[in-house]
Formats: sequence, C-alpha cells, structure tokens
Amino acid sequence: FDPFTIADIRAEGLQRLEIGTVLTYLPLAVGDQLNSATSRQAIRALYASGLFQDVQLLRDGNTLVVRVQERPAISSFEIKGNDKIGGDELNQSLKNLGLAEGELFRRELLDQVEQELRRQYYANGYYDVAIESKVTEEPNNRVSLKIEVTEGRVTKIKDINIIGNTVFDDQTLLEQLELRATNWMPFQRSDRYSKQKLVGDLEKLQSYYQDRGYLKFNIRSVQVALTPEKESIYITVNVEEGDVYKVKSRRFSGETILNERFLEALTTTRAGDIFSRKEATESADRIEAALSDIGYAFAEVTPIPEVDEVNKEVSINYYVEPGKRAYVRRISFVGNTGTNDETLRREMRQLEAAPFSKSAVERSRVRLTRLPFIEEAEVETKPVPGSDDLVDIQFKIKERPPGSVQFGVGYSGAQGFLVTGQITHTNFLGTGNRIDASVENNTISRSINLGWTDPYFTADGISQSISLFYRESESVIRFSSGFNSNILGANLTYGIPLSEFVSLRAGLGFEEVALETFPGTTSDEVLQFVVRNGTRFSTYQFRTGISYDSRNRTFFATRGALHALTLDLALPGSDLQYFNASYRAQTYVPLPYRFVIELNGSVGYVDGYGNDDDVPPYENFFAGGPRTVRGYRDGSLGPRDTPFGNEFGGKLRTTAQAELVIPLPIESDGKSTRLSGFFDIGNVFAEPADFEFGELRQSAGIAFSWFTPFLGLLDLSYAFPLNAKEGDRTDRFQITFGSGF
Amino acid sequence: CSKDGKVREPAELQDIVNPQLRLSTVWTARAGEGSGKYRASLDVTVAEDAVYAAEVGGRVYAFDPNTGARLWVTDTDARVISGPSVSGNAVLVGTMEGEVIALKRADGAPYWRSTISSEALATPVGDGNLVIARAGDGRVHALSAVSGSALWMFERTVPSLTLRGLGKPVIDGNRVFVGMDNGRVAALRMADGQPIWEQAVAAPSGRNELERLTDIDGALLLDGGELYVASYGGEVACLDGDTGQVLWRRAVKSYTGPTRIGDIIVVSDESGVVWGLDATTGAAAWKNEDLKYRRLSPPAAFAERIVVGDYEGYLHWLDPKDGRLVARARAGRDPIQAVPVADGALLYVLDTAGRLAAIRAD
Amino acid sequence: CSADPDRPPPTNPFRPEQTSAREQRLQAAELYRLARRTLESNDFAGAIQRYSQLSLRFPFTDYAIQGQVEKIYALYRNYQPDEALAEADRFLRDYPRHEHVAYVQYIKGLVNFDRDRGLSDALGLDTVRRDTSNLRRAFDDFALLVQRYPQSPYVGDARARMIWLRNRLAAHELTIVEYYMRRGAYIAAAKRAEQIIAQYPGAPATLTALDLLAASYDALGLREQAGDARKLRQAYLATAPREILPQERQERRGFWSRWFGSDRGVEPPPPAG
Amino acid sequence: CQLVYKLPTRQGNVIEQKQLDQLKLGMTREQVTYLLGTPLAASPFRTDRWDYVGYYKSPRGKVSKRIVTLYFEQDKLARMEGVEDTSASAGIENPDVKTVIREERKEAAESEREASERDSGVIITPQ
Repeated sequence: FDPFTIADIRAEGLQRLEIGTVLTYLPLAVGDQLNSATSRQAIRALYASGLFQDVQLLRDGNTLVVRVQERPAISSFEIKGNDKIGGDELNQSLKNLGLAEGELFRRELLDQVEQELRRQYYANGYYDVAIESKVTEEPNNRVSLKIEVTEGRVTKIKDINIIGNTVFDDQTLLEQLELRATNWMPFQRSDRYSKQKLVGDLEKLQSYYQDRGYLKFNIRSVQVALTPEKESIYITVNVEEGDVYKVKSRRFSGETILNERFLEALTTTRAGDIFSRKEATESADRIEAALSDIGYAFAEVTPIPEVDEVNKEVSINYYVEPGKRAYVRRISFVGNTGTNDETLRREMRQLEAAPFSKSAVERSRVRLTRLPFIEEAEVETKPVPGSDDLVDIQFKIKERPPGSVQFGVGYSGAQGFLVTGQITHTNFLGTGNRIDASVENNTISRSINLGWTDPYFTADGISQSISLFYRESESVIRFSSGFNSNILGANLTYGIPLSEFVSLRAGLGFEEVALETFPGTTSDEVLQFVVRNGTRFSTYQFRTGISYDSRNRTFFATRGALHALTLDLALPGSDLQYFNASYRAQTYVPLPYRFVIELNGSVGYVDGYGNDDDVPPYENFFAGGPRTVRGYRDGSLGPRDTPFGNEFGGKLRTTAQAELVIPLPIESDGKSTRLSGFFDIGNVFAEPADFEFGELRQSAGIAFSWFTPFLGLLDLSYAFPLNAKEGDRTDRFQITFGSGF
Repeated sequence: CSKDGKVREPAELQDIVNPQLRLSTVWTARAGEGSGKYRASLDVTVAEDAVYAAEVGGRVYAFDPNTGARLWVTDTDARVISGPSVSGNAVLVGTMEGEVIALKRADGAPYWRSTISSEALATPVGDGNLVIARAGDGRVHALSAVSGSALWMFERTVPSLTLRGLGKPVIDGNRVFVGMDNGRVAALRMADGQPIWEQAVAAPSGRNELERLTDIDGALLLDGGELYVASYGGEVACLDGDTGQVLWRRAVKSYTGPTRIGDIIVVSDESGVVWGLDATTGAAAWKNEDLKYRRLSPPAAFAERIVVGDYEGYLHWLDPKDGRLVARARAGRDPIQAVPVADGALLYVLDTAGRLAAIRAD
Repeated sequence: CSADPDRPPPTNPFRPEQTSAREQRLQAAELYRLARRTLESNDFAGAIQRYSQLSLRFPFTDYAIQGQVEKIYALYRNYQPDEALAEADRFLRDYPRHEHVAYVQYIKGLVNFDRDRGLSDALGLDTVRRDTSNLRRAFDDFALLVQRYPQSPYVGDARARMIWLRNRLAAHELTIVEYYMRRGAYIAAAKRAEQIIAQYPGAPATLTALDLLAASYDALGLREQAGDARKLRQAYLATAPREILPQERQERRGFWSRWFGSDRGVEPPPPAG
Repeated sequence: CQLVYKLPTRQGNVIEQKQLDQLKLGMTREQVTYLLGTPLAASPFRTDRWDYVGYYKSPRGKVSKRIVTLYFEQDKLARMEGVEDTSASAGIENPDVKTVIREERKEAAESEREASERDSGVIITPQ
C-alpha cells in the first residue's frame, strides 16, 4: 500500500495483552511515516517479542490497525510413561526450552522435545520406544500438551565379535572395553549400547595395541547390527594388527623454546624400547606441561612417528607449537553457596597474575571434584576483552551435602563382634574442615572418638587434627591377663608433606589411664606393675612418624611400596616413661599374567627409659591372628603370664608376611576381590634379648579378601601352622569383616 | 486398544474350524543345539541323497531325507552362523570368525577352509566351481569351489546401523544377484565380479538411524527372469533380471524373503502381517492379520498352500486364493526362523533349538 | 475403547464465554478479594493457588493482571525464588507499561537479595566468604529500579540496600586478597586490592585493601608503588571518615535487623480499580 | 632450602632476555606489549611507568625475582631499568622441570588411588 503518515494506532485481536504492550514493542508512533520498509521492520519487531503468532498491519484512513493473534499460553503440560528417562533434570531442561505452564506455546518446541526424548532413549539403548504428542485447544486461547511415551523393551548387546586378532585373544581385548555382552551379572548396565561408548571403546582398543608396539594397528571397519525385534545388538569389529615396531631415536622440531637438556629429561621414550603410544603421548603431555608452566598455555606437542618399514623401527619426532603466551587475570567461583571461597581457592594449582597453565587449571578442577563436599566442578576460560594475552577463569561448582552418617558391623577373632557408628561433616561452616564423631562397641572394648581436622592449616597443605577419645577395654574376658583399662586421651597432630610420596607426622598427646585389677583373675605381672606404679597414671606423649607411600591403591594395591616409621614417646615428667617405636614395610612386585607378590614386614618395640623401665601392660605387643601370623589364635603368641598362662604380650614383635596374589577370572581388575597364597612368620618376645629365630612361628595357607558393598572388607584365611609348639593355640580358619581392621 | 502396556503384543491364535490338510510328522531329528542365543541364518538344505543342517556349536549333520537317520556328523569346532548349502560335491557353512568351511558331501570329511574379511553372515552359495560368500563388512567374496582360494571381491559401504543378518545371494547362470544392507540389489558377473547393474529398491528416509534402516535381509526370489526383493526400508519390488529395471513396487516392510505360489507373491512383513501380491502388477490380492507380531519365518509353498512358522514353533497353512488360515501343526516349542523347505511330499522344518522335522500333508 | 477420561464433555456448562462480561467481572472481583484476604493472612501457598485460578478462569480482567503482581509477592514470601523471578520477568515482558512495574522490579531485587541467606545468616555468622553472584544480581536489579523509576516509593530502600550490598561485595573480595597474601602470591594480592579500591570506593573494606596493597608492593620490592598506596590511604582517611568506618561497627548499629522480621514489611500495592 | 615440600609459586610476567635485548628507546606501548606482553604488575595509579615483575619460588623455597621498569614520556619509551642484570632470569625464563615432573607423577599416583577408592565403594576418612 502507498505510504502515509500515521494519525492514530489501533490494535485488534488482543485478548490477554493490553494495547500498551503492543505500543511498547511497535517501533512506530503517531506521526511517523509508514512505508513498506518501516512496516516490514515493525512486523519483524512484533514477531521478535515472541508474544504473537500472526501480525498484520492494515490501514483504516490514516489510522494504523495492528491486527494480531496472540500465541496461546500453555495451560497444562504432561509427559506420561517415561519412567526410564526423565525425572527432574528432564523437567528442568524442558523449562529452559520454554515448555512449562504459563509459557507461550510454539509448535517447533514440541518437535524439539520429541527429538530430544527419542535421542535420549536411543542413547540409553531403548530402540523400541514410541513417542506421541497431543496438543488440545482449550478456551481463552490456551493449549494443553500431553506427550505419551511407550518405552518397550531395552536393547541389550548380545555379542561383541572381534575379527582378525591373532596376537591377543578375544577375552583380553574384550576386557579393555566398557561395553560388554550380557553376562550373568545381575543389574548389569554395561550391556546397554551407546554410540559414544562404542567410539570410546574403539579408541581403547586402538591404544591397547599401539601401547604394545603395534604402531600400524588399524580398525578396518565396525558393524552395529540390530535384530528386527530390536531387543539385541551385535557389534563386529574387523581389525588389522600389523607388526611390532621398536623405537630407533627421538628428536625435537618446531619452536622448541626449551633447551635440549630439559626436553630430554621430559621424555621417556628411549631408543631400543618397544614403541608405545602411551609413552609418546605422556612425554608430549609432560613437554606441554613444562611449556605451560611458563605461560604457553595453548602449547601443542605432537609425537610424529617416522616409520622405517624395512627393519620395523620408528623414530619419534616431537613437533612443538608453543602458541601464544597467556596470563591469568582473575579466578572466580560460582555456585558455592555453602563453601567459602578460600576453601576452593587453596586447591588451585594456578595462581592469579601468573602465567596461564592449562594443565595446572585441569589439575585444579580435578582436585575440586575430589573434595568430599563437591559433587561437580566445571571450568571455563574466557579471554579478557581489550587485551590479547589475559584470560579470566571461572569454576562452576555443584555442591554435595557434606554430612554423612555411616554404620558398620564387623567381627574379628581378637575383638569378637563389632558395631561402629560414625557421623562426619566434611565442610564445617564452609571452611573445608572436617569434624567427625564415632562410637565403637565390641565384646572386649567400647570407645568414643571425636575428631576435628583442618587439611590446610597452612596454605601449603600442612594439616592439623585434634582428637579426643575415651576407651574402656575389659580384657579380663578375652585372652589377656585379667585387667581392665579405661583410657581418656587427646591428641594434637600435624601432617607435613616432605615430598610427593613422603610425609611427616608430628604432634603431642595426653592420656589419663585407670587400671582395674581383680584378685581372682589378674596375673602376677600386672599385680606387680600396679604395686610399683599404682592404678592411675597420666602420660604426656610426643608422637611422630615418617611415611613413604607410593602404592597405587589403598586396598589390593598392585604397585608401589609403603614404609612407615612411627615413634610415640611418653615424655619425662609423666607418671610412666616409655616409648613405643614401630616400623612397617609393604612392597608390591608385579609379575607377568597379572600375578603380584606382596611382602609385608613389621617390627615393634616398646620399652621404658630413664629410671623405671616398666611398660604398661596395655601397651604390650601381641601376635597371632589375621594381621600378624595367621593360623594362630588372635594374640595367642608370645610370653604367658603366671599363674593363669594367659597371653601377656611382650616388648618386641617381629612379623613378616609374603603373599602371592592369584588373579581371579571373574573380576579381572582385582579392585574388590583378592585371592592369595601366603607364608607368615613372626612372634612376640618379652625382652629384645629373648629373640630367637627358632621361636618365630610360621604358617602357610590360602587367604581370600573381598570388598562387600555392605560389610566392608571381608578377610577369610585357612592356614597350616608349620612349627606350632605345644601350648600354642591354633585356629586354622579365621575370619574378620567390617571396619574392625 | 489399551493405550499403555507393552508395544506389539503377539496375536492370540484362534482354532481352525475345518482344517483342509491332515498333517503328520514323518520323522524328527536333532541337529545339535541349533542357533543357541544368537540370531543366525541356519536353514535346512535338501538334496536328493541327504538333508543337511548345522548348529552354532560347530557340528554339521546329514540325515536321510526319508527316514531321518543320521548319515554323518562333522564337528568344525567353529561358531557356525550360516548355512549349510550344497555346491557340487561340497557342503558349505559360514562362521562368526569369518571363515567359509567346505565339507565333502558324501561323508562330511573336511574339504577346505578359507578366511574372508568378516563374519560370514549369509549362507555361502556355489554353482559347483565358484562359491559366493558375503561378509558382514559389506564385501562379497568369490572363492574357488575346489580349493577355497579367493578369486575376486566386490565391495559396497555398509550403513552405520543395519539389521543383523545378510540375504542369501542367488546364482543364475553366469551372474549372481546380491541384496545389500543399503537397500540396493546388485547383479555381478560370476567370472570377474564386475557389476552388471545396480538398482535401489528402498531409499533411506527418516531423521534417525533407526528410521533409515533399508536392509535387504530376506533371500531374493528369482522366478522366470524376474527378481522379487523384500526390503526393511518399506518396499517389496519386482525387478527385471537382465536390466534391474523396477517393474512394480509395493509398500510392505519385511526382513524375510518372498515366495511364489501360482501367480501370487507371498511375503510376511515386519509386524507379522502376511501379504498376497499379484505377481505381475504387485497389487495386494489379500492380507492376513491373524498372525500379527508372532515373528513369522519366511513363507514357503507346500501342498498348493502357503506355510509359515512362528515364534512358538507353530506352522500355519494359508489358502493362496484368499489368505485364510486353513491348517496348523506344531513340531516343537522353539521359534522357527529358518524358511521351511518342501521336497516332493515332505516339508522339512528346522527350529532355533536344532529340532529338524519332516512333515507330510494329505 | 474407553474415551479419554480427562476430555471435558462437549456441553460443559462452565465454559466462561456463556456467562455475560458483566457477570464475569463480578465473579473475578469476588475471586480476587478472596485471594487478597488469603494473602494478607500470610497463607501464601493458598494465595498462589487462588491467583492462578483467577488468571486461568478470568484471564482478560484487570483483576487477573493485578493478581499476577500479588502472586509474585506471594511466591517471594513462599520461598520460591525461581518461580517468583520467572513470573516477574513474564509480567515485565507482557505489561511493560503497567503502573506496578516498579514494584515488580523491586520484588525481583528482594528475591535475589534474600536468596542465599541461609541458616548461618540468621545466626549472624560471617558468610561474606561465599558465592556472591546473587548479591550482584540484586545490586543490578535495584540499580535498574533506581535508574528507570526514580520517583517510585521503593527507591529509598533500594539505595540503602545497594550500599549494604556494595560493602558486602568489597568484604568478599578482601578475603581473597588476604588469602593470596598468606599464600605469598603478592602480585595477585596487589591486583585484587587495586580492583577493590577502583570498584568499591566507599566501602569500609577499601581501607584494609589499601594496607594490603602497600604490604604486597613492599614484599615485591616495588617501593614507589608501596609509597603511592600509603599516600592514597591517608587521602581516603581524610576525605570520608564516616563513610568507611571499619565494617563491624556499621553492622552493630543495626542498619536493619538480620532476622526475618522487619525487613519484610513491604506490602504489595492496593488494586487499581 | 627448607624441609617442607611447599607448592611452587610463580607470579608476574615471564621475562625473556632475548625479548629484552630487542627493546629500543622510542618504542610505542603497543610495540613493548608485543615484545613483553601485558605488564601484570603495572600500577593503575602511575600511568607513566610499566613494571615487569617476574617471580618464582621453588617448592624448596629458592626464590628468583626480576624487576624491569620502563618509563614512558608522551607514550614513547624513554628510560629502562633492570634490563641488563640477567642474574635471576634463568629461574624466570625456564620452567622448573624437576617440579613439573614431580607434580605430574604425584597427581597420577593420587588420581589412580582415589579412583580405586571410589570404584571399590570405600569411604576412607583421610587420616
């Protein structure tokens, strides 16, 4: 229509909205010139507001008539039948999409949701799903939406078949993969097919071969086939193995920045070794980490294999691209409503106003996720506008409830049945300090412990912990020589890191002990001790210890070693002056075919010093039982008291355990079960001088330990005492479980 | 018409008022454990002197066609996934380890073994001097029938998601027809494997991998110069054998092969509906929905009627004129996925548990 | 098979079109008064329910629009911050020129202001160390209110809260400077201190920031910069002593009480009609 | 050096001698930033001078620090201080390779142990 100046503006078709609203979004006003350009612009502006389904500009004389049809609002929105996929995170994503009661309805929104739901079902292995959405008109320009999902059967992997593998058998290769064919395990989820997991698995297969010298290994093709009833999936992987390659040499190219000496130190691929892609990529990562230590955050180091086909050798050329140097301006945290900023910032390995190191930032993110009160941490690097080498880093934190209550039940030969309860709060007032209270009750003793730990007493990670405990033990019932001891104590300890595997522990302790003796059952030695020292005494102790721990796992380790030297000294001026020194060693020697040799050894020596060399009976060492020498009843080795012949313990204990770990077929990575043949040797002596090799009791047998989801660590052992002397109490079969360790 | 509950409930069977055939089982035999938990293309093959069957455990059997007595059994000690088929004096089977194994027809003695590029999912077929074997990765291998040595190889890419199983190639004189997973049929020259023609039966359509499935898994039917093809992509088509030109198409989605009786082409579709199509025009003569969702085996012709097996081991006979159910028999409890084979007066049926039965109708 | 149970029978007598417009307004007014009384009796959940009913059954009356304003207030008092903010944004989008727009903007500020105040705030414990993004959003909401609706009755209270928020944000930044000093990252500490001085000039934390700035430059051996920092500190002390009293004393004067009581005195505005 | 293994602290710019040698009087601020990067320690209250500070403290406490101050008149480089003394530049220019390797090894050991604890479902209250 021909242009005219607007005298008045009128709106038609408004239901829920007001004329004021239209005028706000309409870029035209009375007196403006209306022509094809401005009218097109006006229509686009009204559509952009998202309020209207249809907009028309009409002319009535000099009045501009804006005829609109409002978008219907959603009166009700419902998804039915989606119990496998859904829950609140689906509703949340739908809300963000704009599909919630009260929002305005758009048809393409519904298609988007349907596609998203179908994609999620396929990703979880539900190929048989049927999704149907219904839109019903309702009065007052409203619509109600209903999406009906019929999930059908889940599709499981029936068989994964690898063709063309000669060097490694199917079983070894299949174990590397995350996807597994359906096996006997209940609640198995690894047989659900997902494309991402398959891609990940193919990479694992590729690196399994390339880490063992098969540089030219290649996956020729992969077929994923579905049965017509859509209940099973067959995966076929066709591979070509190629030959084994050895490393000939290594060289560095590109802009290396660092001098040769540093680069040599950072790479571990030596000439003559079998080529391993893992070694090559790890060396490249180390160079990248070194470069990013001086600000080359975006450094890229690619190990390029230069292959000499004739004699099957490869020389690795580390091509370095340092990229631009960058610095970090600010690090900020979002989402920590329950945690202090400092509690997170002290985990950072990247500082502000410092060179930007991507590996340091990633390490910081991983450290955050390891905090007990953090569930998830994501990091985002944003360049600072106006500068070309400054970045800001933002960590998005998702917190986890810090408190936890644990109950455990246990049983061990020495302590009988054991019930433990523990309450921990890992983020007291957001400071990251941990407070815990635990109660333990078993047949021979009851104890209550209260603990408070600050992992970052100093910014560099020296930890401080304070604990109070009260322990009542009635050893009159169990084996020992008939006395009760009630100990009330407190400890202040500091943990000081000395190097990446060595840490020092130092601190002070105070103990108030009360002994109870019973004329009928207490042994003479204890009675003499009480005569000399009375029944109540308090000791001030200096506790220290240094430990080297490079084991790769706390339980069922397969590599590394542990050496722990501890000394508890009752200081002069306390009622009793004695010291308790012990050394414990544990080394793991991996053997081929996943066998492991575990060697344990321990020496403990307690003695008085200065004028009285009396050692309180409850500090004596005992031997026998699962922790020391299996096959003998708990604590039954060593000197006996007079006149009842109960075990009295001794000042010196020496034990050694050698175990050959046998790999189990059912659970190959040995994370929660361990079967081993063992040989134990050890004993307790009243005085160090009494040590005699012949007296050391020996035993050999089979042990099985298993991490049960409910009972904690379960230890079973069946042992044959080899040189039991008469009077020894032997137990061939011994069991302990629960947190009694 | 209950809205929720499981998708696709198998239809209940109604009794047959007056069966037109009196069926009796002449003999039954056990061919090992059958296809076990796998979905395999193990079917029974009938020759003049013997009936052959194989099992996933690796054993291949030969039985006397009339008495069912076992002539010989050989353990190939491999996971047999397809076959057996007869070629000249050899019996051929395909394995999951990508091997084609030939045994002497007379006594089952090992003849030769040859490795192809992937799982031999389709039954290898041979014309006495050349054996055509199809591998799961989309390659068609031609092996010498005498020594198993590779002669030529034809290859097409395989879609990222396919239906398990491959169609049995059909040899016709100096050419072989192959129905592929990408919904196309190719005619290859037996001499050198060069493609004579290639024709798309169904084009992949739909937004996700599942909707784009167009496999031709059922066996092709060559009859009088025309080739009848059923594809999962939603089309049954009739192609001219020489040029591959499409004579007619019909929108029926099926993963099992068609069969012919009189001038009716019979195909059972993916949801268990049995269709009768006019052979020359493709128009739907009749459609029987009584066996919906009963996971039907490929149909076959026997005693002038159509026979098809289902997932509970029943055999159903339909009248070719109007598709009505006219007779029913039951050999065992286990699903019948292999196509029943008629030879003279007997119908040989193999179920997935390895039970082989010979049935007579009069 | 059974018809879809929840499809209303075709001849549904309750379809509003069949009643006349005048009768409709009467019913709407009645429902609105009922909703308002529930609101005033602090039964916020019940009020929210009635307001939704009002806008569902009589969507085109001005009562419904007024109901929407009061529903936002009810959601805020019912500790549903996300829904309150969503309703508020929807209202501002639909009715940008409504007379109560300033009130809705003010409520948005209040929602963000109170959102993270948990138990430890109520106990008066020092939560200055935690995530401040909601406090920043509250600051921006109030700033928008003051800038866009200068004569609205809520500007006074909004400005007071903005000052309190600014001091709170400055104190938060200060804890980070203190940490970097302890950690020995002196340039990081200096840069953060400079940012506090530049961004929050009036806040009491700025004074301590200046001390730390001088200390960090000393540690780095940049004596001139350390001298500048000390000179700036003197200048600060001279110009606005009252404004930057140390943080604690300002709190104790009971700027307004932290408890849940008095600062919630803000009632929704009376209805238009 | 002290016994306790502390975290390394690196602050400020990485100052490389070969970049410093290319500095010439009269250069504009952009040219200087192109060579040395943004001066992290520059103070907003003194716009006429840029301080490039490099600082590194090794885990054992060995500190290497370097300060280069550039004075500008009418946005042109007029005077330079600290450009020659290359005493501490080694510590600033080169990464502390020993620490990098040690940190990587420590991280790998910790993450492997932590992963095993998570898999085996044990909740170890760290001592």
